Amino acid sequence: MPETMTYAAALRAAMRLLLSQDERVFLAGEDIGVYGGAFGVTDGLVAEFGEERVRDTPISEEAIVGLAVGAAITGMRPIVEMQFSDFVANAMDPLVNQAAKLHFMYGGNVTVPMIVRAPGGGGTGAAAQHSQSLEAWFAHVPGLKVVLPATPQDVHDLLLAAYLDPNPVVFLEHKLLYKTEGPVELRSRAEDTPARIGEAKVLREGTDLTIAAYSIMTPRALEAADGLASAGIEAEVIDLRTVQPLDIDTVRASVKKTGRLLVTHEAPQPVGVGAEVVAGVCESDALDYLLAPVARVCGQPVPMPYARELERAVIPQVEDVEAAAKELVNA
Amino acid sequence: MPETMTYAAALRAAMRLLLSQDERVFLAGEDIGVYGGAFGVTDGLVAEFGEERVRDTPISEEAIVGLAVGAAITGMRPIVEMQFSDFVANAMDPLVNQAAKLHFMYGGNVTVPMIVRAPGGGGTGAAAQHSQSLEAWFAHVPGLKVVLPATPQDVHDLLLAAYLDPNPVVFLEHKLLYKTEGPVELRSRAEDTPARIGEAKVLREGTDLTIAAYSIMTPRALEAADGLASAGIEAEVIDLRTVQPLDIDTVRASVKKTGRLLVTHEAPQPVGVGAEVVAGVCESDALDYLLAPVARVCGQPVPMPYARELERAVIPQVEDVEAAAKELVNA
Amino acid sequence: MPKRDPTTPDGARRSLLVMWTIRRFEEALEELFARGVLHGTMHLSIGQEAVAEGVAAALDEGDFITSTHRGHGHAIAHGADLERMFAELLMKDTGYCRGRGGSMHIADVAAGNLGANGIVAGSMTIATGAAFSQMMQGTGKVVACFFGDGAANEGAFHESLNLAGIWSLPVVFVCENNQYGMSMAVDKATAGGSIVRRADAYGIPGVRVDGNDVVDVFRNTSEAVARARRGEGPILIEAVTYRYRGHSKSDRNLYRTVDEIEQWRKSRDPLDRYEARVIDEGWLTSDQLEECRIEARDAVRRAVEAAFRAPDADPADLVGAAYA
Amino acid sequence: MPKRDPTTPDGARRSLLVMWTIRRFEEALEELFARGVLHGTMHLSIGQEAVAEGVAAALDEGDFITSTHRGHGHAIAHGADLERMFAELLMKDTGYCRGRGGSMHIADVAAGNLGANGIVAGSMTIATGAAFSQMMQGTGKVVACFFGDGAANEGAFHESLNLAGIWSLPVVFVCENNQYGMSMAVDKATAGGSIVRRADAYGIPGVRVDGNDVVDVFRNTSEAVARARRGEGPILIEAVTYRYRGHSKSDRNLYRTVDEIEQWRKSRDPLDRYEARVIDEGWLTSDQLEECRIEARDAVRRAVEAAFRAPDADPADLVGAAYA
Ligand SMILES: Cc1ncc(C[n+]2csc(CCOP(=O)(O)OP(=O)(O)O)c2C)c(N)n1
Ligand SMILES: Cc1ncc(C[n+]2csc(CCOP(=O)(O)OP(=O)(O)O)c2C)c(N)n1
Ligand SMILES: [Mg+2]
Ligand SMILES: [Mg+2]
Repeated sequence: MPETMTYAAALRAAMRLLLSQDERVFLAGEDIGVYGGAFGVTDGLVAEFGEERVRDTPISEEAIVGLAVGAAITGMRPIVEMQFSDFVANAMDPLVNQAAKLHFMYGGNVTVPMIVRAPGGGGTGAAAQHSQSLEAWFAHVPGLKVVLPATPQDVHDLLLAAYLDPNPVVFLEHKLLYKTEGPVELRSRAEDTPARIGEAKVLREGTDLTIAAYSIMTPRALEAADGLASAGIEAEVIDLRTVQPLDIDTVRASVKKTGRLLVTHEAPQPVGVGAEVVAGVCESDALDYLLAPVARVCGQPVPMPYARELERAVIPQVEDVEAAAKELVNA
Repeated sequence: MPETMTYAAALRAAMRLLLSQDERVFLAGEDIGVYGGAFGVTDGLVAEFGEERVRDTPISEEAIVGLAVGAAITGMRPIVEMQFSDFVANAMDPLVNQAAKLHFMYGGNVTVPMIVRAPGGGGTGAAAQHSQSLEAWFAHVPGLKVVLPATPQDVHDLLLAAYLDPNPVVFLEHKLLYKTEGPVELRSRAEDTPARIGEAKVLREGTDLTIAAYSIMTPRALEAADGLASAGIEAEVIDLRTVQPLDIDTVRASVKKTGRLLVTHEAPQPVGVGAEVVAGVCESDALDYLLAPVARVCGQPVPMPYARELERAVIPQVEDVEAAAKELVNA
Repeated sequence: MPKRDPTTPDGARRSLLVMWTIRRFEEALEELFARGVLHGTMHLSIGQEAVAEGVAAALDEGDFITSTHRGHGHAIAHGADLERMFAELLMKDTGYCRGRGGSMHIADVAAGNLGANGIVAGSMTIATGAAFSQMMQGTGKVVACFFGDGAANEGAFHESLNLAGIWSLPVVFVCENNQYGMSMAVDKATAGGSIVRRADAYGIPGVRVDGNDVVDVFRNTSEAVARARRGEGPILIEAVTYRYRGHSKSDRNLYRTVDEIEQWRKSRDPLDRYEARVIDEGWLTSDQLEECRIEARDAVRRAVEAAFRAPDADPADLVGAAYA
Repeated sequence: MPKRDPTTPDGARRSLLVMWTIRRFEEALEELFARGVLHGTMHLSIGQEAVAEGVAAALDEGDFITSTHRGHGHAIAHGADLERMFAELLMKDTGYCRGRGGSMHIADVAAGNLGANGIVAGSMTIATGAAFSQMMQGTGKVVACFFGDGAANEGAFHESLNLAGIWSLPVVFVCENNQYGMSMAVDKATAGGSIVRRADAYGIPGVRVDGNDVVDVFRNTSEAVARARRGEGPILIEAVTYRYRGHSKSDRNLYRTVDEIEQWRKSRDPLDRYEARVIDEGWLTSDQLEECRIEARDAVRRAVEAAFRAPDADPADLVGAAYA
């Protein structure tokens, strides 16, 4: 029986399961112990599993990710946290030049099974250096997988799937999602997770246009679809869930049905994941089904501002999606 | 009268001009002094301008870029070098969280006029950690400009344009281009540069398809176009030259004329600049002119291998562009 | 603000005024936060005022600072306008960053505050670059770089001290050791257990000062600044202090005891101590003391009120704003 | 390879053999490079063989190393198969990395070589993580982390030593100070002028050894390894040595004199010195010496020949190869 719980709690439950199930798993990051993490995600885990396995680290992002790489290639299953995803800027070498490359570069003789968790996104007034959505960087790097769950159930299931994956996984959570609630079926073994990295999910069927979203834009797209429905427009809403690998087939199939594509994410538009979704559609036979140019609803191309109204203007809102969808359908 | 010179020499001449013209300009980087830089680009400049202004640094990429930021906001005009563009992974914080953000984040009260030069790309057998093409990352970051010159004349002119720009510019050179030769009109003042950041250039007119390229893929695309011509296919070749800002108008106009689009870059395909070009076309009325799905010819989605034949297989070659173009036209 | 000597009557008045202003400013912010008129979070430096003022007082007009996420005090001591600071936090177009920066990003580059920074140790390489700039331009100016005990474990700390060391750059690195990096006790995070000891690794002087004694901070910083100005290179100052409030607004203070906080507050408060000293030394009378307090309180009040009346930050101005 | 003591007859034979093998291996590479059968560039450690062997000899079976761009010697001393190394450089499918890595990326994780790394200081955080892993798993194994003098100025150095320090991780940091980071003299790059002095900043022992004396390297590393194995934490060893060849194939050696190179080669060559010692101490006879040399030469020859016969790396295998 599914329980109602928050995204943060469902994520914590997944970590608890992994810590219980596999002694090779450990957590490391800044203030993840008694503080419970900047967003309370790891709250209580240090009491349960001890300071050895739920490790507070110094403020040393490069060492945190490097620690994970070294531990992963010698038999551990690290789950490390960047306190805000922006700080991964300090850890791009171990993540991109090391974790992503070792398996290939060393001829396949090593695997790097590690998870880097990082909260991204704006809406909290934390401004330019604490609000970025950087998934596009990671999705561009062969060797990394990139997961962005939108619901409590998915964050639970996909963390387990990330653990089962022998590759380095960048696991991007959105700060505003932590407190959202939903029904969650807790798994009792990681292997029970039904989620697969690389599988999108059609959350709402529709006939007039396809909206492809992920992370925080998934609930916003669903809300927009409700609004659109009352205006007589039936949107099909796809939650991509993972952007590397990207389940482009699901998007293509939907576009063939609806004839219109809108992609939305909070990250800025230029060279974002949305561009990849569009390209993936337009280089296939789905192109022929397009009844109108595609639309992207993305973050404005500025750093994230602090002031509430500025932040709102930069971040795509429900009404932005709705307006763009209407324009697309009525064009 | 234009002289024939290499890409490296034309670039060096631009730096020489800037060092002569403006005492606020300095160069800093690893082994850029007596060693002349890993690729000889700065050869001789330390003898001419002294160790103060042509500064060898310790191996500290984060400090090198941070140095540039601090110097730029206090009146200097730094041009710093990452010895290989891969090492910018160590300097993403000063580049992305600082240089790109300060102007906006501090309310417009500061500018950050700096250039980060970095050689990218494969083909030299330097393998996974010394061969990446990372322009997609930077093009995704509001506040950065991203330039990738393909010819000796352009590298000269665009470095001057980058100097004239009050924003941080990521200036990506391709290792294999350094030794390529071409006619160069040397400018005698930076202000004389005709190049504008954000302007693509149609290098060859054609009617059957548009090939959009940049950096090393520009000469390859031109060579492919020659091959295509002898097969009766007239390709229009566009050198994008800068990818942030991206001159999508030029691409759209061309697609309206040719009805077919092929984009090519050496970086891996997923969430690369090519996706942005495709999206920029397909979200405009140029979509209606497309006679066939778009095509991307990009680096294979693996880290760059060492062995010559593997490297060749990963990097898009002239014949790959040619084959894809033929398929596109004959589809 | 011009240099001031907190061990003289005139300087004492000014330094005390600055310290009270910092405290009242942050207390006012707490109130505004409680009223729900602010956005985001903030990091208060209440209890650490002597570091900001001791350092800033030692700087000449034209010298630079770089600051941190916990930077209100640095900005105020370096002469920031209170109204523009409040305006920034209140999301006004008249704020230092036009409402784009907020608490963590107060900057006034023209006036020598190169900016608060949300990235731990993020300003250290920038300070180094600014110091390089002074050397190259021969300005004779010095950069004071504030950072925390937690920041001392970032790679940027190492690369900055090394670069400043080999090039003898005019930068004074000021570590505010307030005992914790968020929840992490400095002893747990710092191999070797001492931040100041790290100076020796770079062949530069290191000095540990009582960060709750504005005079001690001032004297040592003055010497460091003079040395840097003479071209003799960087120094690392470790100022031992304490933060009374939580790390930020979400802190439940689970990593320390109420007792510990009270201990510091009761016996080592920088304002209490400096006031006692000021009276003891006869620099100011108790009436003058009270005037400082009132002046600080009133200045803060006036500034908040004025800031409230300013126009809001305008979303319409965002287009193209990422670029100069 | 099993532990060996270069101050015993049997150990001397093995250590000498390793050192000659490294030299002959790299000389063979130079020849192959000159013949144009290699791709890319390479970084030779000729002149530095005593560091690789002195460290590797002090390690037990099952201990780990992490290596650098100049890593052939480390790999060989740690027991790498010469044929698979040549095969890698010759772009063969039988190479350590199936032709995907090349000179800078020889790794044999299963055998404890966690890999050469093209990123300066890139393996330092990885070594720290591997050491953490040993501690968590209670294996009693130790990690030896090679890095260069230039690497000591990267942020990763600082973060690694700090983390290893606070957690008392079983890692021995071995700095091969060969006087230059590419063209940058160590004195110009290193604030404070000493790498080993940095150990103190992390509260860990630092020891400077003669990197051209395999016995000195071995003894100090043995102690460091024993200490780390006892759970007493990391150590920083600075091994002073010299690189005879250019940094890589593109080096014109403009930053140093031929004289300087000759000086080191003539008076401090690690092979010359060890051979003299081995004879002096009576550990080996000069016939046995000669046998070592011949054995090394022949092993290298056989390995090259065999590697040449192996099948080429296959582009068809690249599909999906980025992922496990
Ligand atoms: C690179 C980076 N890592 C982590 C953080 C999150 N964070 C903000 S402040 C802080 C603690 C900083 O400690 P310290 O340097 O001692 O300064 P203090 O807060 O005590 O003034 C942390 C972990 C950050 N902002 N930037
Ligand atoms: C992060 C990074 N920066 C720069 C380089 C380019 N580079 C390769 S080796 C080298 C010199 C390294 O010096 P050192 O650490 O002393 O090692 P050595 O070459 O002397 O063995 C440089 C600058 C690199 N590979 N990685
Ligand atoms: Mg602190
Ligand atoms: Mg060296």
